[in-house]
Order: sequence, then C-alpha cells, then structure tokens
Amino acid sequence: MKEIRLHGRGGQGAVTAAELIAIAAFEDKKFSQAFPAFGVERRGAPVMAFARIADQPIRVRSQIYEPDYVIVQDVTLLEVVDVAGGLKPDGKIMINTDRPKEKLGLDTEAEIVTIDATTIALEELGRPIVNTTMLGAFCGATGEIGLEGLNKAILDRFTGALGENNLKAIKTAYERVSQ
Amino acid sequence: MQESLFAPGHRACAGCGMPIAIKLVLDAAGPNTIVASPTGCLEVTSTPFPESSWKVPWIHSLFENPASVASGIEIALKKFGRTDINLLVIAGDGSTFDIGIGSISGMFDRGHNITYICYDNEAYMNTGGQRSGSTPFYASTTTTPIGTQSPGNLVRKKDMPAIAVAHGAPYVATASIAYPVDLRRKVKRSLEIKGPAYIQINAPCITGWSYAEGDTIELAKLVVETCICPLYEYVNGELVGVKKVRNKRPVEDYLKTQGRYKHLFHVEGGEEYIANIQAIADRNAEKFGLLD
Amino acid sequence: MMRVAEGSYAIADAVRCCSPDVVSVYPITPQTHIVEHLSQLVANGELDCEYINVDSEFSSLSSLIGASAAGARTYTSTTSQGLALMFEVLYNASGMRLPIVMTTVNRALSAPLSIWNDQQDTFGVRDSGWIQLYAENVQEVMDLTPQLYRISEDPDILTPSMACMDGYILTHVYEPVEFLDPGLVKEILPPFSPVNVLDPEDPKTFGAFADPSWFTEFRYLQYKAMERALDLIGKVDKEFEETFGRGYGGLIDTYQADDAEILLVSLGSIVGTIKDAVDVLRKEGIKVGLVKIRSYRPFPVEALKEALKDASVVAVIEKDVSVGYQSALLTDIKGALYNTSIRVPIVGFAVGLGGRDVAMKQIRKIVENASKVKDEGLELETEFEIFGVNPECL
Amino acid sequence: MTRCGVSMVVEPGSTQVTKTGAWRTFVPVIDHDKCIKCSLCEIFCPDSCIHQVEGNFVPDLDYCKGCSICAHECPRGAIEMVLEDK
Repeated sequence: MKEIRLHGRGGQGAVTAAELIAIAAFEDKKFSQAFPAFGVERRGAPVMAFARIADQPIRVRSQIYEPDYVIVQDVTLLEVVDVAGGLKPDGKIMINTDRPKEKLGLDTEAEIVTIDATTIALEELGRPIVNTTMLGAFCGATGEIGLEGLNKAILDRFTGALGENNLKAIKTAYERVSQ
Repeated sequence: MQESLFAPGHRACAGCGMPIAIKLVLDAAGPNTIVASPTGCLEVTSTPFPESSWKVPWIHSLFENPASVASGIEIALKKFGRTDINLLVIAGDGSTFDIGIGSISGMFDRGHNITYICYDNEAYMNTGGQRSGSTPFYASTTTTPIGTQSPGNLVRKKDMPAIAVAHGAPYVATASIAYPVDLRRKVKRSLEIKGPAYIQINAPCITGWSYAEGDTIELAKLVVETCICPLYEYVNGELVGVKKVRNKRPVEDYLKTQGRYKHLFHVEGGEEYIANIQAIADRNAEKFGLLD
Repeated sequence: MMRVAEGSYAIADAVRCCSPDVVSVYPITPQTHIVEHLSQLVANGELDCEYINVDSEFSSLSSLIGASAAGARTYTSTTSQGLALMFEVLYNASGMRLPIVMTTVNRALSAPLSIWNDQQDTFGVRDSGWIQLYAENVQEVMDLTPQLYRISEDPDILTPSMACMDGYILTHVYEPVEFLDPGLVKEILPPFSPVNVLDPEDPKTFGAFADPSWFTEFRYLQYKAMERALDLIGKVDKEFEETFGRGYGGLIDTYQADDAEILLVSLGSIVGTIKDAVDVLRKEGIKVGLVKIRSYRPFPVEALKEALKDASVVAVIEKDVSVGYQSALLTDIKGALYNTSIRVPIVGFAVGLGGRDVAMKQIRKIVENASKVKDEGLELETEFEIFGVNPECL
Repeated sequence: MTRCGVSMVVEPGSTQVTKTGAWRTFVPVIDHDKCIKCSLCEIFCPDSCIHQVEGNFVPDLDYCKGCSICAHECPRGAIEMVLEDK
C-alpha cells in the first residue's frame, strides 16, 4: 500500500486532489481511498488531505503518519507546517516552488521534487490553482498513478475548456518532472 | 479609536463580513457587555479551545437556545442588582430565523432587556451553505440547488424584523456593515431603550455567496442601494427612520456579482425571476419610503 | 457498477434506490452532504419525492411522523446535536410503530462543541426503541439502507431504524463502491403498504394516550418486535447476499476469531483499522481476533455468547463513554455473559472521543494491555480505561 | 489546559496567539502620501489588524489574511495588494 499526504490551504483544492488520486488509481484497476483531515478551517488556512493506493481493498481508516509521498501545493506552508514529518526516507516530497530545493531548508532524507506549478497553472488555467498541476507532477515523479487514468479522472470532474486546460497543465507538469 | 473588543487571530474566512459586524457591534456596546451566541460560524471561528477572540464575557450553549440562555443571564444579573450591564445575543440567521425562533419568541414575550443581533448571511454557512428561512428567492444553495426541475430557492425570505415588531419588541432595526456609523448608532440606541431589541445586520459571506475577493463591503452597499435590503428602525412599533437611497440601482447590479445568482442570467425564465426580485426591491422602496 | 464516490453521495444514491416518498432535512455537519446530494437528485428530476427543508431536527423527524402516518416511505439523516434534539420525537416514532429510516452520522455531543466523530450520540439513544445497525464502511451503509426499510416496514416489526455511520471517516471518504441497482433493490424491498394510515375513508387515531393499565403493554409489544427483528436482520442480510452477492454475517461478524485468545469487540468504521492491526499482530504470533457488532439494538446476546465463549480475554473498543460508569457496549457485553457459565475477563477501552484519530499503534497498545490481563488476571481499576488521555490531565 | 475539575474556560482575546497572517498570499501595501486618514481600512478590516502607528495606518501582518477589503474600500486607491514573497 502507498500512502500520500497532501498539504494545501483552504480553497486550493487539496481534498479534490486527493479524490482525483483515488479515482485515477481506481482507473488503473487498483483500490484506493481519499479523505480530508477534517477541520473547521476556513479559506486560506493550512489544510491536509490523504490518499491510499493498494492492490487489495483498503480497510485501515486512520490518518497517515508515515507517508510514502507528500504533495505540497503552497511553498509558504513550509514555514507553518512540518510537511516532511514522518515521510519515509525512500519516499518523495513534491513541492510547488520556483526556489532551488537546497534553499527550502527541508529536513528529510526523502527525495525532494520541486516544480513551479503556479506558473504552469497561470499559463494553462489562468488561475493560480495548482491542485491538478501538482497531480501531473505526482504522476510523473512517482508513477503511482497513470497519466491516462488521471486524465480520465480530470475529465469526469471538470467539463469543457476547464477540463482540457487542466489536462494541458497536468501534461506540462508531468513532462517537467519526468525529464 | 479604542482597540477592538474582538481580537484578531480568529479563523473566519479571509474577507468575511461577519467579523466586521461583530467589531462594530462591540465598538458600540463597549466593554461593559456580556454576549451569548449559538452554534455557527461565529462560534467556531472565534472560540477554538484553548483560545477566544472575545474580550468581553461570552457564552455558547447550543444552536437553538441563545435567547433563553441570555434570558437566564438577565434575570440572574437582576437578582444581583447588576442591571447596568449590556446584554447581547449575537447569532446567525439559521439560528435566528429557524431553529432558535421559539426561544426568541419567549425572550421577546417576557420582555427581557436584551439586544438580539442577527448577522444575516442568508443561509447555513457554517455547514456549507444550506437554505435557511432567511435565504432569498432564487438563490442557489446546497439544499436548493439548480437543476432541470429547480431554479434555486422558491420560498421568500422570512420577514424576521416584522415578527419582532409583532411581538411588541420596543426596538427593531436593520443595518449593514457597509454603513458603520448607522450600525453603531442603532446598537447604542437599542441599549438605551429598555426591553428586548432586535437588530438584523446584512453581512455578506464570501464562500456562500461566491463573489470576488475584496468585494464584501461593495456587495453590502449594493444590496442597500438596490433596495433589496432596506435599512430602517422601529421604536415601539412605529417606523421612525429609514436610510434613504440616493441613486437606486437595478437589482442586476447586485445579482450579477454573485455565484449564487449566476444561473438567473442564463436559465430559461431567468428574466422573469430577476423581474420578480426587482419587484420586491421596488415594493421595499415604496413601503419604507427609501427614495426621496 | 463500481466507482469511486464520496460516502455521502453513495448513501444518497442508495436512498434514491429505495424510492422514499418524503425526505425531510435539516443541515448539520458532517451529515449534510447526504441531504445536499438528495436535493440535487430531486432538482435534476432523478428522484421523485417530496423534499422539505425544515427549521430544526425536531421538525425534520416530527414531519416524518406525519408523513409516515399518512402512509409515506420516509427518510432523514442527522447527527449528534440533531439526534439529541430529536430525543423526544425518537420515542414518539417508535412508540407509534412508524417505520422511519434514518442515516445517523456519528458525531460527539457538546460541550465542548465538537464536530468530529465518536458514538456517544447513538449510544445515548439506545433505549429509544429504534433498531440500530452500525457499519464498517461506505458499502455496508449503502447496503444497509434498503435492508433497513425491509426490516422496519415488515408487518411483524414496524419499528424505526437507524444506520449508524461514523462522521467524516465514512461520510467524507472517497473510495470504490458498488452502486445499487434500483431494479434489484425492488426485488428485496416491496412497496411500503402500511395497514394503518391517516385516511378519512378509514379514520383511525394515532398517538392516543395510555394510562398505567396500557403503557406497559405498548412497551412489551415493542420489546417483542425488537426480538423478532433479531431473526429478520439475519434473514434479510442473507436475502441481500443472494440478490447482490454481498453479505455481512447478520447480527455480528468475526475476523480471525476461531482460535483467538485475545478477542477484540468493536463496531463502526474502526473495525477496518482493527482488522489490519489483527493481521500485523497475527504475523508476530499473537493470537488475536475480532468480533464485529453489526446490530446493537436489538442486542445479539446469543450470537455474542457463541463468539466469545472460548476467548481468554475480551477487549471491547468503542468510541463511547458513559460518564459515571464505563461505556455502553462494554457494560452490555458484560451483562450478556453474566448469567452464563462463560467466565472470560472483559476489559473496555474508550477511544476516538471527539474525533481523536485511532491508528494501528493504539490498537497494538490495547492488545498489549489485554494480553497482560490474560497473563496476570483482571485488576478492577483497569477494567475500563479512557484511552490516551493527555498526561497533564491525569 | 486547566486541570480537570476546574473550569475549562479560556482567556479573553487569546486567539492572538494564532498568527493568521500565515494564510495570506497577497499583502496590502499602503501609500502613506496618498492616504487621507479616513480610517475606512481600519473600520472594515475583518481581522482588526489595521491600526494607526505614529500617524500612519499600517496592517499588522501577524494577522492580515490578505482579503483585500482595505484596498477595495480605500477612497483614494492608496492601498495595493502585492503578491508576497515570503
């Protein structure tokens, strides 16, 4: 089983991203689970969401304390949240930033993957909403979900031009981290 | 200006209208005040244990009972001879218009010396925007959604101030966060008049109404300038004052800025719905004499 | 068809398949997504029912009393404070033998206000005459929904029922679920055809008052109906399995229990986490197993006696505390075994109160504590523990 | 936390330990030359975080959530919302 923790801010779609991971994994014929860290946080406050992917039905329902992967939608969270907490040493953390990874001051043995998702999202979506773009990066950096399944999940969720633009943003992010 | 009695660090959404209302109410009431509040956005955003934004004594009990809790505070204070303390209920519209209306009726009926403030954002916003008795016509909420069989909410907004007037409450007023001087004056006046008072404050909700960041005060002005939300005050059942609207705007100016009314501009019959809202605004203008 | 859906959405769809005539709703977190999805189904014309937004939970259940007495199949959902506000109406519905079905989302009760999950709310109304079944996952709640209508509306039962599901953990999770086929639901759920309805053609009086010469008989008849429900719950679960291919074991279910020395007893969504913990502990050679309670009211005494009789120690894990004396499930299980020859030590752990997360390591610690009881015997002061209290408070 | 048995009430104004400034993406920058000291920004700030300091209105960035109401309501356009580089 692979466990993923997502960090974002209220209104940035972290829960939707977790949901899309679950749908994409299911498209890949795997079992999956996604849920928010339930809170009363309002727009702008730091929030978390979780996802699990496995070959068997998933029964465990606790939060995730030792994730294989961490997705950070907003680099400013590094100052207020221990985003790498419990991250497995052989895991990966994907961070939306244009800063070089050595300047992030992250305390982890895991691989750090940076991507300027905000710029990609502004170019492709016209808005700095990076939840889907970061999924492209997750897909490219980990291979835990397939691009095809992710694209299908996106089109189920977003219709029309918004869906197509999200696919473009995902593809750009996917290619950047795959290079 | 004195330091606010509602401390920062509360967890309301960025751009929320409610804390602006609370700040203004507390400015007017001053530190010699006790507040009772129901469950709702105000409660969960201002009192996450072990913290509190309140610099005046404050109590929460349940969703349906702040008027009864405040009634108890009032009679206890009376027993102790402390009749100089301002006593407020500050509640949202779900609690006020729906689940708590029985307690409010009792509070009015018994004639307690309490000012009941309703910050009105026109739906159950704390739980994610479901229809309340305050939701206006055609607003899309999560329990009156748009669909092939539904153009949004099909029940008129309950006239809560009229219900307060009908109870014989000696002071009843509506106010808006966009007019802070008027709002503070009304709170002060309610506290000077003995007996139960009801003040309903229009307070936009950025997530529930779905509008652009920073537009909170702009919308609070528009709802008054379109005459959808008339600002008035009743003393002993008599209409004693209204805020005049100098330049009446068409309701579209207000509706088009909000996601909850977006469908009115493209669904079949939308024009008729908008005309119905305009008719409500026009009736308000006439009934309260809002125009010169 | 299997697809990934949010728990609440899936429940709303299961309700749609049961074709309720009247749905009455009041918002309260974390139940609200269920009724929001139902309102969208109605707005889209996909569910033909009367949907009313009422002014309180008191009114939502009260309005269903009227609707059910008028012959309608009815639905509502609530949680926590809402259930507490319904308290008076709950007894009224069961006393009038109205087969209302309610999804009861489990959440802690105020004060302090908590919007998070525990099960003090439904345990608190265990005596109200409602059938209570607890579900482990979203699929089980979905599958329970038509089963509960079938059970509640049975002429020999006529008792309202609640499907208890853990708030957030099940209402807000996205996971793959098999959506119900409305055609198959019709096969196991016949149309609601009540004998007694409010009808001018055949005028009957509902809710008459009973003096002491009659009240006991009302409760006796309810008690007997609840006993009959013990059989029907298992029977309907089997019918459901034959039609849909999914069964849940009836009143209780077991996991790795056959040779278990340490038997954990629990209910609700925590059961899944416990099963994973059992697998891990089994690999370490610890003989631990699980008894999952599905039906809490009626309480499956005979099934539990059979399941627990060979254990060396029983550890009850529940998201409940009865302030003043231990917790509901623990004391019920002790009560069920007292007048028998089964003399297994029973200990209880209140976990997950007010939404505190319950992870595998807490289950491991509970098993360690239970194991100590097995080896060293039961100390009365450790018979019950509110688990994981901040040491500052001890 | 107060020990059990004693009241579990909390201290007045204590949300100030939580710096909601961490929520912010855009920060208000006030042009003091354009400012006419009307104090509307202070009145309308939902987070009670704009105050007059030595004559000038300044946002308390510990709490400012970047909602931009102050910028919208400033009658002289003296407040600009700027993407913050934290």
